[in-house]
Amino acid sequence: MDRRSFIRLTAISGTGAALASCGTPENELIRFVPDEDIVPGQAVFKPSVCPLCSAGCGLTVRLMDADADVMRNGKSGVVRILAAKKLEGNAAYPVNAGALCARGQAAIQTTYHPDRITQPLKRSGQRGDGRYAAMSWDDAIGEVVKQLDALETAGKQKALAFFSRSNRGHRSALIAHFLARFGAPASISYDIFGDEVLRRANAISFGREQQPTFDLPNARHVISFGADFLGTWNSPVSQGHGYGLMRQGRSGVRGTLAQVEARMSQTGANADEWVPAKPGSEGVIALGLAHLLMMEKLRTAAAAGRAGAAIDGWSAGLPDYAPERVESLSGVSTARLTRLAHALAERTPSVAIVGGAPLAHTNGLVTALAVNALNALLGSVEKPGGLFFTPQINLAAASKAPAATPSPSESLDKAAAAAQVVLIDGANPLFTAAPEWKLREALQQVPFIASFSTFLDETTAMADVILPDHTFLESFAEALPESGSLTAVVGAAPAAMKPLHDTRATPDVLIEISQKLARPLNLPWMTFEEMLTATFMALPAMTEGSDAWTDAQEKGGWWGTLPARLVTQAAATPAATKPIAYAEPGFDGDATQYPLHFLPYSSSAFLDGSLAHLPWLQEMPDPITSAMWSSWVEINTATAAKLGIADGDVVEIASSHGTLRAPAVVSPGIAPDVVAMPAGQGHRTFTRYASGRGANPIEVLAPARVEGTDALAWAATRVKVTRVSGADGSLILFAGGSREEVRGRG
Amino acid sequence: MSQPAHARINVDLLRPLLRTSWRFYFLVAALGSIVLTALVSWLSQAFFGFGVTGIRWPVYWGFYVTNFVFWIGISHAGTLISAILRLVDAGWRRPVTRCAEVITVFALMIGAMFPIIHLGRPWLAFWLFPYPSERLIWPNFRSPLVWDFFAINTYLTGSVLFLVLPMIPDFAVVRDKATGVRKTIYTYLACGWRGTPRQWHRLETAMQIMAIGIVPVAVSVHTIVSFDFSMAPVPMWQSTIFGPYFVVGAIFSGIAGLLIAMAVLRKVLHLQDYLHPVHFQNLGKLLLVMALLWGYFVFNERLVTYYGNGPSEMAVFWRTQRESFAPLYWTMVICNFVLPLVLMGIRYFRTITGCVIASLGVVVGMWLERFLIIVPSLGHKYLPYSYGIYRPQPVEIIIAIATFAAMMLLYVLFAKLVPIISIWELKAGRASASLAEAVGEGGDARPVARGEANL
Amino acid sequence: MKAVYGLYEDGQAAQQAVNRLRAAGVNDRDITVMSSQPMEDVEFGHMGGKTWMWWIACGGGLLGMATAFGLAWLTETSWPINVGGLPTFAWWPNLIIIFELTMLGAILATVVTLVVSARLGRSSTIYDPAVSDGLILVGVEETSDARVRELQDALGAVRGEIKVVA
Amino acid sequence: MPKWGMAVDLDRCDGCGACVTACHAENNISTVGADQAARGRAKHWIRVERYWEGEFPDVRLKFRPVMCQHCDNAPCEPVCPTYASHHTPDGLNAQVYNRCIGTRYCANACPYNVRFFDFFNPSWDKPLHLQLNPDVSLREVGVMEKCTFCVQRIKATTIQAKSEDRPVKDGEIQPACAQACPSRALVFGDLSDPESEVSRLSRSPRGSKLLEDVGTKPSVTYLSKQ
Repeated sequence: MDRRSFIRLTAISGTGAALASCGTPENELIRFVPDEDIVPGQAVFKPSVCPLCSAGCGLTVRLMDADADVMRNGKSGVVRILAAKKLEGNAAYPVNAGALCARGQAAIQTTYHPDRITQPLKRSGQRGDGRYAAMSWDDAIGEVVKQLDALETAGKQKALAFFSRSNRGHRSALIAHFLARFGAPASISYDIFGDEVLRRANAISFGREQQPTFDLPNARHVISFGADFLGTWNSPVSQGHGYGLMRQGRSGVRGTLAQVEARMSQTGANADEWVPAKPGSEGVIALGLAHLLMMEKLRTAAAAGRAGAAIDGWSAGLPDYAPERVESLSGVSTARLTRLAHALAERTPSVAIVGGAPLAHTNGLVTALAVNALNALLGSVEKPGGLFFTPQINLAAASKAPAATPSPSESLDKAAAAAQVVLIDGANPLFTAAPEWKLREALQQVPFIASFSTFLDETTAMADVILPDHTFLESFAEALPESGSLTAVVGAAPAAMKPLHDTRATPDVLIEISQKLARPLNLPWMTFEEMLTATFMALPAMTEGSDAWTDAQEKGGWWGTLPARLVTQAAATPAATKPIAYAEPGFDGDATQYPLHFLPYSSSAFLDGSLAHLPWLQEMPDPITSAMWSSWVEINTATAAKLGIADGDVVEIASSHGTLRAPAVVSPGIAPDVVAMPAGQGHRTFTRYASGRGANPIEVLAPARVEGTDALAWAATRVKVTRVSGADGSLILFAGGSREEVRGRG
Repeated sequence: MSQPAHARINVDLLRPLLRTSWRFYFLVAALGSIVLTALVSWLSQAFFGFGVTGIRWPVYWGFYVTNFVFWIGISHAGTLISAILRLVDAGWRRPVTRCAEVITVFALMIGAMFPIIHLGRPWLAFWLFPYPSERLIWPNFRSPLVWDFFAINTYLTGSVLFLVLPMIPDFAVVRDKATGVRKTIYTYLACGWRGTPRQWHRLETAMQIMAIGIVPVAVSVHTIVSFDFSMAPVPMWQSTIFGPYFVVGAIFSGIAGLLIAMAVLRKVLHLQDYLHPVHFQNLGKLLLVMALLWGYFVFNERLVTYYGNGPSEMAVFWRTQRESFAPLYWTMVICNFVLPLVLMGIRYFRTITGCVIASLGVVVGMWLERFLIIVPSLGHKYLPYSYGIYRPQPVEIIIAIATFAAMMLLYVLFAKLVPIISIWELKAGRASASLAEAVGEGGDARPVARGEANL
Repeated sequence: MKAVYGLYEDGQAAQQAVNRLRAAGVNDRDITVMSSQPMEDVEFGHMGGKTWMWWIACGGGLLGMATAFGLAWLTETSWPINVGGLPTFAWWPNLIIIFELTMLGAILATVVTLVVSARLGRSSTIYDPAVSDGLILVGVEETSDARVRELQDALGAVRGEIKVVA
Repeated sequence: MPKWGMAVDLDRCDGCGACVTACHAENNISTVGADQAARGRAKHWIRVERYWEGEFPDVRLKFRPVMCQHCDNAPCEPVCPTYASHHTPDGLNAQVYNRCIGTRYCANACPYNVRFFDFFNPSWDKPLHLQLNPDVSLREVGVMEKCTFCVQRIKATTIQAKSEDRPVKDGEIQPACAQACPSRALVFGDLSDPESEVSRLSRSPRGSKLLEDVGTKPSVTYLSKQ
């Protein structure tokens, strides 16, 4: 008995409580024979691909031995397994070049999360109250097959709605094959902060429906319209890597960055010049710059080619975007516009980036087209230091399977309303859908919902049957990075470790379902690995003497120049039928009753809320406010003073569609007429770390759409802010002070 | 200043020892329960983890270290006053010295507990002790905490002996007066004291040496306690003035503590015949002097910081002067400077109650002063990102209150076991006083005590 | 062996008794005087004789200093650990430890000398509780029976009682 | 004997916080939960400080990653009574967890506030404990912990190099934060080798030390933006 337990006993004996020892004492623990040969203390490195965002960075997983609690034939015991310990960037992978963002580091916590769904579940309570009972895999798959057969017999294949995470990569190709052969519409991949608007604009301007990639290391000057490309937008690690080289990569040359946005994002914080602009006016600024470039004969209108033609009045030098008009519309002074224009012209190669909030206004498409035209005018398209499109592999061509293109699906709300059966794979639309879409009510009516999610989030809580998926470390991890690398990349890697629980990989489950249907869909592959192997067989080997697939298992994917037949050709979408002119952004809610613009933004820890369940990310201090475990509203210093709001006070945000309460952070880095709030918190049910914490800004958004697309215009809502009470302790800041110099001297 | 007759001294001073009323048991029970709650709360802190306190990043020291410095401060007046008064052979010291030395010993014991209480892993506190261990590692003698360890232990040994030695003749008196079990105990305690000139001479010489030795040790202890702060590069900590500043603060709070203790004893034990207003006035004047000295040091430190105008120093400066800690700061200035100056400066107010009010103010003020040295500086160091606000938790508040209860408890028990005024010194004083006055006092026939309310 | 002693009201009476004993041929070492407080103002108060306590205290101090220096030097050089760039045997900080133990040595030496030289803890043949009431006792501890009578006369103070102890 | 040091290029750092989470993953730093974080007990061995400059509209935000500076003249080392915090021959400020008795004096003496205290026994909800790195010792309640420049990686690579009888190559040892940093702002290496990348950066005209006037002689050099 050492000194410490002596003190422990005196404390307890004082109160007379017997000290109950918790857990089974060490000597009675059963130690099972490990089923893999592990050298204790020896680290093993295996490749993998990060699943958390669309960037698809390559990982190197460090594995070592660990004792896992296991139930074997009725007795609980411990078995030594090879467990993943740390995720590191894959040094050879072109997208992230060995680096990894904060979210990527925390991806390992999805595998070891205490609230993971460990076996198939069947709903045992009312839909939505989250009470489930265990069931076997055969029953679960049988249930889904039964429901799909019922649809088949009733001839209502169109009534199957499939909510998936992303529409790229082998997984979504398999889903597309499944739905096409079943006769159902294509899967709906609704991602609030996804960039459909930019893809549509790139299709119109450059014929490539794809996110752009920026050659930042060679750029001399970058102007970014609202794109938080160092934080959460597009491919942050690759862009961060490029940014580092842009600044200090070349001796004697230091790239510069100008950021045009209403609220200072993490990228804006690094800008040499931060240009606050009225929300939705980024497009007119881009056109103003183009006007100046053409007027001062720094660039010729014709240089813009097809992208320029998409803008009304382009060939005439954009006469009606004179700096004075641009100043009145955007609030940016003419002197500053001329300075920005000259910077773009003189510090070549220069490039313009657009993304995030500017594309989330009703005029988002015009803004994107304007910036594309500006890029074309600057001659930065497909030029060093400019804008590129990563060559995409054509999976159908590679795997020689017949192309399967299911009929296009409607938007989220219409599809949910019409659905008889809903399958959910890794998406949480209930959390990110606009309230007016009434998605929860629609799903309440759907006869049968099945989910493949590994966590019980808002949408999966509505499911009747849950068939839990492996996490990315326990199954084939794959990704087709749409951007972030100048050469083509196909990320794929086998399972890094054995599954911890009784879960199965969703692609294999889908294949098994397709085989068990009354009318089997006989997909071209028997297992998901077969599908991957088929693709890699078509690719040239990266090292002599071995084929692409064995290389991929060791290096984590394939990268290099694609053979011509495998490259997805630029879609021959016709140039816009009618050139588009700049339109004022429309805002929901009248200006008098709701004076402030509301700007929800993708938070650097949780993106759209899909990562709120990871404790490391909840406790990571936010780069701008240093807040942990909380959500907050950023208000301009002057506006806060006018409304009598002090730092930390609880405020109420009211729009014409909903209200929410959150603590206020008074910040100098936001326009006076804008109120910003990070998305990600405010989950109703999402494991112990995220449930019932903070507020979700999406609950007050208007269901406005971006003209020309059906993407949600999430920045087009006006709100009213009123102070509710003093600080209630829900805002947890890691930092004490936010300024370096001592204020004033008596 | 008339001294009661010889025999009456024995009766008056031994009365608390020989007769105990129910009030004593009630008081001991009350104070004991407070101390017990503090013990249980400390054990719960050791058991559940240090998080039950209010300590946080970056303010890693709070109430516990404030109490530590405060109680080590209170302990200084006792020895310093009795030692100096003994050296200069001030006649009026006789009834005061033991009260003072007792405060020193008990305050030291309470203060010395706090380095253990504020440890994250108290069950390893013995690593501070330089003992040869098979791990071949010794404490780091270059650390101010190890200096604290040596200094406080030396000072504790010194002041305990300084207290105990003059008690031996008093034990002899009690041995002669007491009966039964008490007699056997005190016979053992008096360890054969007979009062031969040889013994008296040795005792007096020993007390002289101890008096000379204890003064530098007392000064060194609080300088070392101030080194705990001035050795660390923290804004408004790293200043050379901290040594004397803390020693002055210590004596200041010590005198205040002594005045309060003497006033309470005089009231409860009916020692009006021994603790005359002149004692309070002399100590009151000393309190006034120390208040001025303390004010001087505070002004000195503040001016140098203000004039130097370093950014991080000024951040702490304004926090205490104007912003979050300003109310505490100005209460401290009023309690430590304005109140003593007014009450002690004006003769009309310098009565016993005046002294007690001023002393209570000074005790509160000095506790606040230690708090305002530690917490604002730690919360606002060089990097503003890492500023922090400290909020004490119940555990710390209970233990802080319990320290005062513990002091009173120990004092009450001591007054029950040992005559609170040194009998033989009083008699020695009376003998020399009567020689000075031509006519012998004789037993002035003042009634022994007004009413039987004794403890 | 017999002990003879007398009790006296005040210093003068006791002093006269002592002088009478001296006159009777008893040398100072055998005369025992007890009082309830140190009698600085009378001659017998100084019969205690010289003491070496001051020098022993200094000796104790030196011993403390040596131990401190040894402790600091041996421990720091036995396992030299670089701490904040300070030298292994850093003089300035160690001076504090050396000072503390010097004072401790001096204090302990004083107390030890006191206990030893004042023969504390040893029982004594004659003691009278009346001493604590302020009376002063003058007597001789061991006398042969023959001399008891003679000493009693010498002690024969006006009011003091004379006692004989076996 | 190597002297480990780091260079932080503030022009490259974009404040993304990848280093913060990478450090948690590598060094078994437990999360303390919302209410303990509210009481200021969150542990981040490396933090990205941010400071506002100016007022709207011409406002700037400055990021600065701060980790233990492993100072040569470290104020936290002489004040530790049990030698738990001391300087190793290869220039690291070592924190011996089992020697620490929790006086917390070192954290008070540190001008950079990079030392964190375990207020409660670090715990991981099962099976999160499977992620714990066996190379890094766990800490008990009442112990001070801080950035160690990933000493387990330094030791592993040094032993590996010795077994292959070759010197450690520059850049071969990467602490978790430097490895994860997207913009390569954090560079780690041997300051005593003049050719190493970190030495080159430390000699850059843009280089300066954090809180140099306190006199701690830190081993980390910050390269300013311009």
